[in-house]
Amino acid sequence: MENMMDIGLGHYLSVAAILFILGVFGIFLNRRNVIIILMSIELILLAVNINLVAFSVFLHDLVGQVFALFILTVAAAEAAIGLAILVIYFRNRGSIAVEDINLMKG
Amino acid sequence: MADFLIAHLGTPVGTLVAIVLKILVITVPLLIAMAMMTYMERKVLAAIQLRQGPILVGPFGLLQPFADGLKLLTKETIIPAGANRAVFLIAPMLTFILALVAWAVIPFGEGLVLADINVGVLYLFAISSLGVYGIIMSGWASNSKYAFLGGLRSAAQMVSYEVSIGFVIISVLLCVGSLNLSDIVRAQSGLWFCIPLFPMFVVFFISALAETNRAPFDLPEGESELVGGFHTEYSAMAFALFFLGEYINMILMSGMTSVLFLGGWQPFPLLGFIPGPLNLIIKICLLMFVFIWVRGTLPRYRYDQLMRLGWKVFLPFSLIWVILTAGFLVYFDKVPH
Amino acid sequence: MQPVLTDLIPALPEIFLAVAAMLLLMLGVFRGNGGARLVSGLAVVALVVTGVLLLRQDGYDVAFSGLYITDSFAVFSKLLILLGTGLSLIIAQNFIAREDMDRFEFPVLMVLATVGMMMMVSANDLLSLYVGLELQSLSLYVIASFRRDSAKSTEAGLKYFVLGALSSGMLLYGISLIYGFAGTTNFITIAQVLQAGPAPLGVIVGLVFVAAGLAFKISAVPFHMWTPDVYEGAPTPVSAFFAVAPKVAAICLFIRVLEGPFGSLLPQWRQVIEFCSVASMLVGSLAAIRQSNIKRLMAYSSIANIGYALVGVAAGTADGVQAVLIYMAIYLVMTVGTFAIIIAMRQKGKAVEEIADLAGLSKTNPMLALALAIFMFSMAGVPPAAGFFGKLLVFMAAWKAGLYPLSIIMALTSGISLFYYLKVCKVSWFDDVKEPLDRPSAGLSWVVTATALVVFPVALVIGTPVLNSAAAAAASLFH
Amino acid sequence: MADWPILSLTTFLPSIGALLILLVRGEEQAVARNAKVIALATSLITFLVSLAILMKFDPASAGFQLVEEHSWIPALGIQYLRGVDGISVWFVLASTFLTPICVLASWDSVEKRVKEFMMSLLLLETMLVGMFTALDFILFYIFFEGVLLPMFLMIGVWGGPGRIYAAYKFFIYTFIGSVLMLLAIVAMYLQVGTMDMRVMLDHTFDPSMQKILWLAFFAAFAVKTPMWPFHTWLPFAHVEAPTAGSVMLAGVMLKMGGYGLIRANLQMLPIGSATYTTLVFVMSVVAIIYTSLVALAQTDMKKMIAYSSVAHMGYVSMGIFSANAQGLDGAMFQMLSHTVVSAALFLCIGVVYNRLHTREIARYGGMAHNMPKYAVVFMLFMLASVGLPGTSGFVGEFLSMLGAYEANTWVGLFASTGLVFGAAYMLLLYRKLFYGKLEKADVMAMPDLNAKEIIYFAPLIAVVIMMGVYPKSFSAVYATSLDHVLAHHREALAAEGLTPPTANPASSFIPAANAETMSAHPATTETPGTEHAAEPSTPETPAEAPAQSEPKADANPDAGH
Amino acid sequence: MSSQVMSAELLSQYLPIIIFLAIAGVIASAMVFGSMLVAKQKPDSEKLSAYECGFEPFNDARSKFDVRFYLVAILFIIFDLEVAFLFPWAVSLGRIGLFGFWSMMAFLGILTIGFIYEWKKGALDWE
Repeated sequence: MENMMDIGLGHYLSVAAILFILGVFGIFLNRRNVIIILMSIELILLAVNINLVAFSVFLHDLVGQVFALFILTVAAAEAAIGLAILVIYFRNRGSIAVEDINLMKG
Repeated sequence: MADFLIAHLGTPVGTLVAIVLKILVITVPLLIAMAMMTYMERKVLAAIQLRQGPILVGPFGLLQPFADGLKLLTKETIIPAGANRAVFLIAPMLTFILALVAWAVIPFGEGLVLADINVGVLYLFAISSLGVYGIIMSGWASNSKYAFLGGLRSAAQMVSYEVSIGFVIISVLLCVGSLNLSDIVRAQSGLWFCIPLFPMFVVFFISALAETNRAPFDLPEGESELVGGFHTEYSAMAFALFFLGEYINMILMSGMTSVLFLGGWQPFPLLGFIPGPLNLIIKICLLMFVFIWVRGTLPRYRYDQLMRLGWKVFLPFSLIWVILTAGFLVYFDKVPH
Repeated sequence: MQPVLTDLIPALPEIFLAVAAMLLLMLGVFRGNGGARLVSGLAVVALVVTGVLLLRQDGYDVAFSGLYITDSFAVFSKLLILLGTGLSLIIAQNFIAREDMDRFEFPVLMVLATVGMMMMVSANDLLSLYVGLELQSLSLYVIASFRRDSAKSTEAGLKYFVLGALSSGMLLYGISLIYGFAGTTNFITIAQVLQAGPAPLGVIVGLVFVAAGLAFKISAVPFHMWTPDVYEGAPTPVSAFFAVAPKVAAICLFIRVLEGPFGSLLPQWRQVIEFCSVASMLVGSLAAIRQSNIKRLMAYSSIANIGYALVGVAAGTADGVQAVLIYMAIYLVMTVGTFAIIIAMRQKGKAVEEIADLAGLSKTNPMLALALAIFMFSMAGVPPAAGFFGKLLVFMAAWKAGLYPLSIIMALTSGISLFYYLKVCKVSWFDDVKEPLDRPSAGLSWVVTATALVVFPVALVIGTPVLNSAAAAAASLFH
Repeated sequence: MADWPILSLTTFLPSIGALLILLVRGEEQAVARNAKVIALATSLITFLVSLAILMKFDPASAGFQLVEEHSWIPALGIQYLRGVDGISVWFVLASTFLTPICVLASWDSVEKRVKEFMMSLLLLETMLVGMFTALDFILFYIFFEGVLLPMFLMIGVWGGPGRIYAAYKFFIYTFIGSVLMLLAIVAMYLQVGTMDMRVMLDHTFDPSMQKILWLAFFAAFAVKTPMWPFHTWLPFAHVEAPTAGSVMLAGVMLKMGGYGLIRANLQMLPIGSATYTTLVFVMSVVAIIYTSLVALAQTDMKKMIAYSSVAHMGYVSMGIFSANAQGLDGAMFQMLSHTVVSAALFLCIGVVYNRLHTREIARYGGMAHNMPKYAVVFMLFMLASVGLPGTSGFVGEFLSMLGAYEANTWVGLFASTGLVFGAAYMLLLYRKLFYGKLEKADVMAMPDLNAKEIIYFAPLIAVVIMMGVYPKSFSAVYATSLDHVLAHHREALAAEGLTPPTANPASSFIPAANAETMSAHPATTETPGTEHAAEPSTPETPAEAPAQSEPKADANPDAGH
Repeated sequence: MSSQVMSAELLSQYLPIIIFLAIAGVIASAMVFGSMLVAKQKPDSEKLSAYECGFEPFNDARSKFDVRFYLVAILFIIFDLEVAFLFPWAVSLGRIGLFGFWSMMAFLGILTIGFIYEWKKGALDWE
């Protein structure tokens, strides 16, 4: 079990950074579906939460965890609103493919 | 075995083996209990309906569940052509696994708990929330309308009652001041919470019925509307896993009710001689009986009635109770530590 | 109980407004949709009362255990925000009644967004910053797609949501890094940490992320992509609202964050801001030239305007902040006025939004055309309209801070921007009438007249008191 | 009357008139008539008020007079600061003088949207007067830019077929130029700490900075003047503008450039001026020769006069940057003369344009036969424009060439060729219009000048002749101020170790008619050191001149000495 | 240093759960795949088609479904999160005192407003 103790702050930050980058790429490279974008956003927030909790433990400071809780809440509200917008969008356009979001250009 | 354990006491290997043993001690009886539960259900229902129930296989038909199990084991596992194979198979396994691992935090007696984590309630809450995934996944992966709609209904129902369960748990927590299940049990050494929090106890139990898709809330499986609900397309062991999971969940909910409201391993009044774990088991059995009793006597709810009950009755009611409880505790300065 | 209550007094205006929003929601929902007009009216009243409460505040105060701060800066920017929301609500009245948006949620959401904005500018902690920002953003996402049956509106909402959520994510990632490497989220403590020694790299990286996230909110280039689409797609009163209140709030937040806790990192963030500023000015000015939709034009114009405001931010001095505040105040007034005119653009009861539809406005409605000309010249920064003074102040602040290239680019791009502002004037004054616009409603005319008069000539008279209070506001950041 | 803010009154009276017109309601015909009447009344009253400025003005003083000073935006050092000196006072009068004439000239020719037209005209007057009397640099800038707005509308709404292109070009050229000026103003403000032009005039800016500032100011004023190669907006603007627009444009707005060149470039930035004198000379000479040749090739009357304006303004810029008494004097006089003459010429074109609605020279001919009065009037102004002695044009051109010759012989020589070209195209134009056979039926049908036209030509004729015959009546007003400018200029150059480009001995060439004018310039023939002997004459200002400006203006040279 | 101690403590507490998960997974897969091995597998197209009362399936099963499910999901997210806030509050009510109590009451009050709104808007009605 000793080898598991080696997991340090750096590892958490790396995981978070990778998740964050995955999320950002998911938003920009994804050509298929808006849902994937929403998931990418959640991924980004997840990365942030990992960061915050890791720092919180590292710093022995609760603020990070409180922050994470707030982010969770807001993320939920955001997801709810995002999905609602997606639903009305789908009703109007009959598609949620990313390349169909093109009514306005310029 | 014992020698081995003593020899390796304290070493990682010893700890590991000890844990595995403990897990088996929980799992095996649980599986047997589940089997007996199906037997008991058939017997009780039969009694309610003035029938005999299973009598042929084994003494009093006691081996009937095992026969059923064996039958399911040898059946062909059909995975529908349009289904998403991986998800289709993972869904029942998930349901089953979650139902099992929830037991890790249930205290059977003072110190008799596999993982005495300090956020036990949260753990239970989380695991039972995850249960929805199994149902959604099966409904979606089956690629069948009945399964799909059944899955959706089931999921919606479960999450609806999840909320009031949450509030009920909060009101218990207010009286305890800890998330540890053992602490919760200990806090009831004087008075079981089902007395001061009686309404919450009722709400919790009814929500537990809904949460486990049991009658009178067994809408997702309403044969007349949805054939078999989310597991319409399942067969053989995959089906059996759902079945297992569901019944273990029922036992779990009974266990939770016992721990939260009925004092867990705390002895019955005047019956102090019964050892701790047995107390819990008796309480669970009693609650299980009520589960079956309800099934045998109450008609099924309509879906809109079910939702209304969840959102418009239980939710505001439990919310107000949380506020009242907290207000009471704060006003009379009875908040734990 | 007593100390707790007094602790909340600095946040009284916000609390009042939040409670008012909830009461309005209840009022609306119990009266049904017929109450939309009433709720709107009461919302304006609530905004006014909040403004009065704000005016009673003075000095520096902290609430919620240091999460929340009130100072002259906050008061000034909040007054601007309230003004923006109030005016947007007034000009929205007629539109929502006619365009099937007559739902009481609209004013309530606007008020809620305003509460969020007020929280943003009063944030003294990354946590309250985030919560305020999200309260604002979430309301705005909904408002953007408020016309559920319009494909354009919902698409605008979707775009705004996706990019807004992304920006929140970036902001948060930056916040997490700052928290980790500075060890705190409180602005005052961060400032102390940063002054005590060299800034850790993590904080600087975090700051870049935070700046990028906020740049989305103010739609500075290169994070501006959503702006034209959202302005075009969203219902016009919503675009008007977007163009004023959230912009002011976001830029004030920008200032609060950069000049406050990260004031000592000025050399680091200045480059970022300078880049954004130059890019915004160029992109905004150049892209606006080829627009034919007036809402898109206004979107690019707002991007360019943000570029100008960022010049003042980049100065990193009290002068710069003062200039930005004044700039935003003027921007707010003239933008509301312009949008009021855009809302008034109706032909035979149908809303139109092409610049060409303004043809011959000076013949059919000379007053509207005159106001439009005033706004356009003001935006272009042609004296004696107020827009000139805003630009002048920013310009002087930048020049004083030694940002010569930036100021010269600013001067040149305002020259370029003249092309498209003149285009609007040209169409409304020189072209022949094709299809006359309908008569605007009384509320719209009132707002147009009032804002036009403020832009020119009232601003010339009341300039000094506003300037002084902006100076006090700016000074409170640099105590 | 004594303590009335007479400058503000002159400035804002037209605005009040414009507001009154705005309030006029009713039938379209009635509105148009009332608007015209109000405009005429307002502009006449304004002119009368502005005459009071001239009466109260003390030509013996070099400082700013009739100063009005009010706090405005103290945070930025911006004040409401107004005042006139000898250089600006004539331009104020030129504005107020031409406006009523424009109103009259537009009486019948403007048919659509008369109300708005009159408002624009009056606002234009406000801006012009405001600009010439502003002593605060921001105020100056505001009015300088503000001129664009009514002019933009006048060209764009009431102009000819190419009006939109013309309006755009006009606006954008001048705006971009003035933005650069704003840069310079801000830079200067940050040096000095106030926008007060009087303080800036006395402040010596760092030489290297001066060179940059000078270019910035020059960009603004060169566009406005306009100097070659920044003149390209002018022909379009003139051709497309309605008559009144052209009159104001040529008559007053071009002088904004000249005024600015004297005030900001020469007076505030002497080192910059000295550095770039050659540049200006080259540009001026090219303007004089090239635009004259271009004018020669024009078939459109207005375009021809427009190009001639560019050439004439070339003399002005050349004169200013000769930086000697003759040159500056000539430039001033040339500007005033051009104000009247070009305005009159555009009015003349307006007369026939109203009748025939074309400006093609070829469409006319032989008008001397059926329009004798018109032919006489036209000839007078044509000759003044050519620079015939005895008319206003002669004095200015001659003096400025003299100044240039003194500064640089070649420049003077080249510039004088412009006179020949100028005479050529103007006479050609006159011949084509008035001589030859009167054969075109529509031309034949044109009536001669009517009473209204005679009314507005009359004062112009009077002024042109007055200026030609008795130039001192005009130059006496600005002489002291110009002296002061020159003295300051030389002193600044001397301080930097530069010598003024003046070669000196030319004073003997001054014709008798101007000897008196020149005698008011003792500084020209003296060395920089002795100039200051003449300085103490300035403090003897009349009591009513505001005291606060005078000591400031003079304290510095004395201290420097 | 102490963070390592903490994580060791954490591990010892949660290790049984992880092992439990593994064992449960083994049991579950053993049952499914064991059955697949033991039982005779003879699939045919009739067996493999989705059940639709004996008819051929009409169209894709995963078609549109009632938006109310979605509404329920959103309501759940919101209330469940609120419960997430209540958990720590309930546990630490003794330490945060009156201020904590009233803060949560304010929070619940706001939530109630939202709840009433939903109720009145009919978001809670299934029919």
